[in-house]
Amino acid sequence: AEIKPAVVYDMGGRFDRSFNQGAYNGAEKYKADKGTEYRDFEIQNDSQREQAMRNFARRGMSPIVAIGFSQASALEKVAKEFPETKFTIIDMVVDLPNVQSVVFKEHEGSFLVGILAAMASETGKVGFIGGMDIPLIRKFACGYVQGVKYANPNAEIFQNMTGTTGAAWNDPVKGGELAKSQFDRGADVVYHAAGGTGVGVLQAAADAGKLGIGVDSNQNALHPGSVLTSMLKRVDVAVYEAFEDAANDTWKPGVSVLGLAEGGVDWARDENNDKLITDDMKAAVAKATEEITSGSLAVHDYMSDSACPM
Amino acid sequence: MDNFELVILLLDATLRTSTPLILAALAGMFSERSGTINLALEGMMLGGAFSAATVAYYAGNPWIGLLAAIATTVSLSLLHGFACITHKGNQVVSGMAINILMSGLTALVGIALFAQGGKTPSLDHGSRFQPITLPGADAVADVPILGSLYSELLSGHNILVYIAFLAVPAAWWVMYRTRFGLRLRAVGENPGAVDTAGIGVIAMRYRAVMCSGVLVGMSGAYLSTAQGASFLQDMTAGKGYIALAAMVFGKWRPFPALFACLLFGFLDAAATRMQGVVLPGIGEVPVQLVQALPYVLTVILLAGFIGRAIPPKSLGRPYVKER
Amino acid sequence: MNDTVQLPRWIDVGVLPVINLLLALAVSGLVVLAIGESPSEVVEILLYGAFGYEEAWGYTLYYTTNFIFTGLAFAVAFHCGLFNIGAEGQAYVGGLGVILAALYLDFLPFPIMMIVAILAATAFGAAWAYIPAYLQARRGSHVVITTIMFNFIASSLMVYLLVNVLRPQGSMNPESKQIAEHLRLPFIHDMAASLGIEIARSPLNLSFVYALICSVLVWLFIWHTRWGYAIRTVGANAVAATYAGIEPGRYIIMAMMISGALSSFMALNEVMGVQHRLLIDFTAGYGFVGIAVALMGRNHPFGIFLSALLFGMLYQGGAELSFEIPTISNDMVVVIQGLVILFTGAMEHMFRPRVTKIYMAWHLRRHGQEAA
Amino acid sequence: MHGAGETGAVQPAIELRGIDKRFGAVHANKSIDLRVEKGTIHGIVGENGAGKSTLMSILYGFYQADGGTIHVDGKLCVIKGSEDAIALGIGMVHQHFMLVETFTVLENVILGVEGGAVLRAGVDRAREELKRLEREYALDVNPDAIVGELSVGAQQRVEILKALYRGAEILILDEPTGVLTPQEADHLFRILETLKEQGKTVVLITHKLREIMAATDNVSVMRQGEMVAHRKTAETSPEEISELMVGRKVLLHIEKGEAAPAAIVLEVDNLCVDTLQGVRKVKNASFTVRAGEIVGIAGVSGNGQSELLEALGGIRPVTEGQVLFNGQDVTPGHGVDAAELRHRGVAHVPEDRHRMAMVTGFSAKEAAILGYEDDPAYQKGIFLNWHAIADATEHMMSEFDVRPNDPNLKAANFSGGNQQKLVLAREMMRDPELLLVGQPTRGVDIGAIEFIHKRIVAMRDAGKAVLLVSVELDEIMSLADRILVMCNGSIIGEVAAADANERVLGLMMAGVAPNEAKSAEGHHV
Ligand SMILES: Nc1ncnc2c1ncn2[C@@H]1O[C@H](COP(=O)(O)OP(=O)(O)OP(=O)(O)O)[C@@H](O)[C@H]1O
Ligand SMILES: Nc1ncnc2c1ncn2[C@@H]1O[C@H](COP(=O)(O)OP(=O)(O)OP(=O)(O)O)[C@@H](O)[C@H]1O
Ligand SMILES: [Mg+2]
Ligand SMILES: [Mg+2]
Repeated sequence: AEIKPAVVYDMGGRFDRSFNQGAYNGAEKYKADKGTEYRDFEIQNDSQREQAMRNFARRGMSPIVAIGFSQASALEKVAKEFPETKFTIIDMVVDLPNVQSVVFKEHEGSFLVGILAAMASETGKVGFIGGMDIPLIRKFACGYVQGVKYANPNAEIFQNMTGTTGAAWNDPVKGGELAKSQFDRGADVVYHAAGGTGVGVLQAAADAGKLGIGVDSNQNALHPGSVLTSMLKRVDVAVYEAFEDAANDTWKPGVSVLGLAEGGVDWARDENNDKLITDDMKAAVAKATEEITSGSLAVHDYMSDSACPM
Repeated sequence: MDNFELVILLLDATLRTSTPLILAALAGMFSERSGTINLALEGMMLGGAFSAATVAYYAGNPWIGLLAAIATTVSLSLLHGFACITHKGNQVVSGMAINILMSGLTALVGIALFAQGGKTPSLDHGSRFQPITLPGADAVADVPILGSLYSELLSGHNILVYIAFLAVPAAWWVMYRTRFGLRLRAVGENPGAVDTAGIGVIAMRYRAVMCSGVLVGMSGAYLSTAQGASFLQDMTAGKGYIALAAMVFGKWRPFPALFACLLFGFLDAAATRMQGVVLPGIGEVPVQLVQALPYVLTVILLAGFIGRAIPPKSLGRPYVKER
Repeated sequence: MNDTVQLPRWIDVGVLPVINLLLALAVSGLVVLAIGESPSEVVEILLYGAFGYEEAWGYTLYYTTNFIFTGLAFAVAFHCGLFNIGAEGQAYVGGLGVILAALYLDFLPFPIMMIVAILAATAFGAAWAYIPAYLQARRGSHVVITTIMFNFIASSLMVYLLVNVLRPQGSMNPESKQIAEHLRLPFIHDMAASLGIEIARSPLNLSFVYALICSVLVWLFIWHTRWGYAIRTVGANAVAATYAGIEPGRYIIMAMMISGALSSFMALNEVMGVQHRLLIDFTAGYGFVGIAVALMGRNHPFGIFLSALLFGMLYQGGAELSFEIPTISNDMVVVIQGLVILFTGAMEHMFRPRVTKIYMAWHLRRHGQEAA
Repeated sequence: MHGAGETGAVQPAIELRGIDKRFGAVHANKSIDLRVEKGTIHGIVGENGAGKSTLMSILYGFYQADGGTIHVDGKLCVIKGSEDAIALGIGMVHQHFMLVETFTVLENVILGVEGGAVLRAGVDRAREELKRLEREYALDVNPDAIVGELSVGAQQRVEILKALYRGAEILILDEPTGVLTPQEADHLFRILETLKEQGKTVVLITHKLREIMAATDNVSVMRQGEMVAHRKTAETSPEEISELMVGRKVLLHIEKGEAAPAAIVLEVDNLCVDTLQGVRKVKNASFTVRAGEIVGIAGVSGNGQSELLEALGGIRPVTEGQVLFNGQDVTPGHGVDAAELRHRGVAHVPEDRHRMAMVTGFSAKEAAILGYEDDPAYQKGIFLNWHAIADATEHMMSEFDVRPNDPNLKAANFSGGNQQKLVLAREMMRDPELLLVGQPTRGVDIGAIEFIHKRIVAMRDAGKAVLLVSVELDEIMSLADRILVMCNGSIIGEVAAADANERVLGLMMAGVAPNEAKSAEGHHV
């Protein structure tokens, strides 16, 4: 059927080279594949979330994909007002009959890049830089730590969070500053889960001749040779599928959890990081992937008990 | 990693974070010492950062970006001057207007040029100011204490950091040892005295705000082409106001203002590293407390609890000869 | 030159602000042209977005509500000769009062809650304004600098509280719990529905009415009570105030606290009326818009109402604009706001000499004719 | 001498022709002509607001004239700014000093003539030059002292040094002695004599006829923006000058009966008043004012009268001493302020109506309740009763003949005299027991002066106590029943009105003790 899809990005905007950009890529790909036009909107302040969604809904757009957990309460309100409109929310669960919730097992993907980080590190010291200090990001951190320890139990891990508010997603200068401090303390691989802030982290890694690890989108190309890999969170796929399902009338409300097994998370290999990934690393990651998908290795999810065993 | 090394690293970061504050605080000083309140530092810094990033991106050269930043901020200070010096408008209102205007305009133009949500494209290596290794830094790196002081702390910053620190004695010299400085200080204290001494008050004040523009332009360029690698919407995040606070804290004098900037920069560097960190014995220190400290200190100073800050006498008053 | 000549009121409060406003809009038009869009199209979309459909009206008036509060807040302090740039912080902390009342006294019935919330907002907002006011009145610290500092301090404080205290367990957003259903300010569309009138949903709520009431109260207070008289005296001539036995410090504190309270009423709209919880940065710059609103409205409640409406329109229309023209974001509105402050505030005297000259010429001609 | 013209005659140092200047509605200089001969001291006198400072500021390039020409040493000059004037050898010591208080003397002196982009060389040269000037003219000041910390007299010497350092041949002094102690004034006149001997030209603006008579060669008189007369000092008399100045016979006589002093209303005991900076302005003043009498306080302005009046009005804190009103302690501070004093029946007309008694942006009716805004008659519940206020204002305005009689007109739009009448009406029509009044007729026309004087006497006759502060001796002498003279913060004596004359008071104002002053007068020829 004909659909009029729409995307509402979170703060940071569609070109954050990370989370929101993943959603943008998915929507663009769909447009390229199917020729379907879509509308999108970048949030500047909180009161706009509701307004944007309502505005789209009023114009008969559907499905409306809301990117990010911050959209939940606004989406809940608008979804109730427009029961005929299909809503999809990424990274958060909203329990309504016309809402589809997509969440990811970020800890699994982070585990894999953790292995790579540990193996690529020469100093045995690696870093993690989170965006906003929230359980979701601690979930990334916890999976990463588990992966690092899995590959090198003696590794030392530095962790920093950028801040406590939404601004922490969009502060590359501070991200760079934190990365520098971790490099200064001896780290030589740093993984970020910080949205737009991560651009500064990867930049600092490139400037210092160290390695960064990207997140959400494939960020390998940002600084070829300096980005070890990227933890892919297939927001693009989620958006694409939401559009496609709606067009095919197979769109269903409810929760879908996308992990390694479902192809929802992954790590990025391409010509930009070809030389950085050794065969040993490939093998180790392949093994871990196998174990996780088969269920023989369980990566702890921070959000299940607000604690990290490491 | 011993504690000494940690302190060095923190101080190293302090130099980086206080650089834009120093340049902007000196900028504020030139303007305010001549009697014009410069609340517009924040907006000018933003304008400078945007122009620097944009022009450096197209030109592939940070120096051209820097010139563009200065051109922008000087024009903004001329606008400020036009409103408050020529038309005797309210200086606070003009400053606020410029801040708000630039917050919108940089984003708007950024979106129009690059369609990246108000960001400018990331600058590559050659379009940014790169760290400079001071002579012999590598050689002495292993000498205990002094070696790491030199190679870690002093060496390895970009040119704007060194310019900022050299700007302080230079500003002092200009202020207190030159004709220009004497007249500038006089016009902020008693413009009538300057006028009757046969010096144009208006021209003098314009020159002062232009100096202010040059300095704050460098500060903006530092943010987007030296410390960072692109412009982001509202990337100054209150640094203009912090610089103003530092200037007040430094009682409108270059060296005390430098120390205030270093203090505020240090607090910033410390706060950045403290997010989510549990200190042994103390627990998690709220970073917000550390972040608020510069403002709290400035208020305490203004309240006269730690020495009195006496502003230039005619600060905020347009020069009116004929009622 | 000849600015001692008295212009008639209608020129002073009517013609001059309108000229300045038009100039601000003209420059905004140039900005639109410069980024390659058509100003007339922009105006069309702005107007359509602000008034073109029912819901738009609701949004426009919802923004207007905030601007009335912050505009009044700036004006009251201004009448006392003070630049209160701290509306953001005062509203932010006022929001804390509102949410604390709503969360911890949720057993109260709605009508009582409304009064309690108003009192809580007043208390918190006024308290936050009190410190800069006290420092200005008693220690001579410049209120402009201290209120700016207090905005930042408020922001840090509120982030701390929202992240560490008010955020419910397990929630990711630094925001408080939702306030109970029965304590929310009713939406205008719901109120209309209960009267059998169908209007589109929008965030417009009862606080709009309260904003109008506050406008009237401020008008009465400033021009029809002895305290307002005292405040105006202090603002116009502190020496004369002392001579008259009006102690300036006392009224500086009074004006600032009233100003703080008025700013904090914005939280009634945002927290109790629309978001139903305390959000980070919920003040979203509305406090600064208040400066523009008050300057354009010549610090008179009626003028403030008109300019708040204008800015409400710009905000709502601006949101529409960013939907319709991707190259123009909401920032266009911020640009217009900055230009309005610049032209009606900082350069307000620019056209006075010229207008005076024209007026004098016209005046002379008319009177000359009469004499003839 | 380089001033010789083609005719061989000595050209005047300054010649002004047809100078005209308006400030908005005020016509400050009306086609003024003035000739100042070289090597003389030329006095300019005139009442407050006559336009003296404006004229000299035009000569100095501080203001631009709307019309007229300036000739210096016989040559037509266009003076666009102070730098032009300085280049022509004109120096000016302004009425309000133009000094940077945070700077040292040296820095103030070199400002504008630094002698190079970098200060050092210029400073050293200036120090030498300053030493020379100091020796030559006995202008002793420490070049490294901070100007703000100097006494007024020393600050004035800095101003003179500034002018001389710039090579001034013509020195303008605008009311130099208004703020000086008698000793400092003497010192100044010695300096002026020296300057004259060196061939320099001095223009001296002053209100004080004694100074004119003692120091000048020629004198010009200004009145209400016009130049009304030029005289050789030797050929005129104080009486003539004062008559020219005010345009009428000076001793305007008030029909006034005998005073009937009754109970003591105001008792001031050992009062001391300090400024915020800690300078003692009033020193141990003690006196009484009874019901039914007018007590005048005479003195050169700046000798503490203003501070005394302000303290009694509750505006200034008192450092020491006591004020009793009808036997009750009303010393300012301790819960007594201006408002409280008004409640008790003390009315206060301050000296400076623009700065203190009026809010110029207010309408007349708003101005008419200043200080009385909490009067129950003006209230309606918690609101102000603007109808009642407008009625009351109209009544005040018609009683005191304030024109135009429109309570809604902005206070700023009334002429100075009418503003003053409105203030007087506000204070006097409250029927106070004590009226404190400073400079009641400053800037007021003759008709109004007479009216105001009558009202003040009427108050006395109605049994009220009046304390009058004025720098106009005529006014004091014609109104007061007893005259207290203040000098340098102290009340140095009291004279009954009957015994008072300008000379005795003048001597006392200069600090001569009353008995000496009287005997000195006895010896006067
Ligand atoms: N800068 C100004 N703007 C407007 N009006 C002015 C200005 N300076 C003086 N005036 C007005 O011009 C008139 C003449 O003032 P001026 O200062 O020349 O008088 P003056 O003779 O020096 O008086 P005084 O003895 O009080 O010093 C007054 O009415 C005064 O109010
Ligand atoms: N700012 C103003 N705007 C309009 N009219 C004014 C203004 N100032 C003065 N006027 C009017 O101009 C006229 C002359 O004022 P001015 O103060 O020069 O009077 P004046 O001749 O000095 O009278 P007085 O002797 O009473 O002081 C008055 O009628 C006054 O109402
Ligand atoms: Mg004068
Ligand atoms: Mg007059």
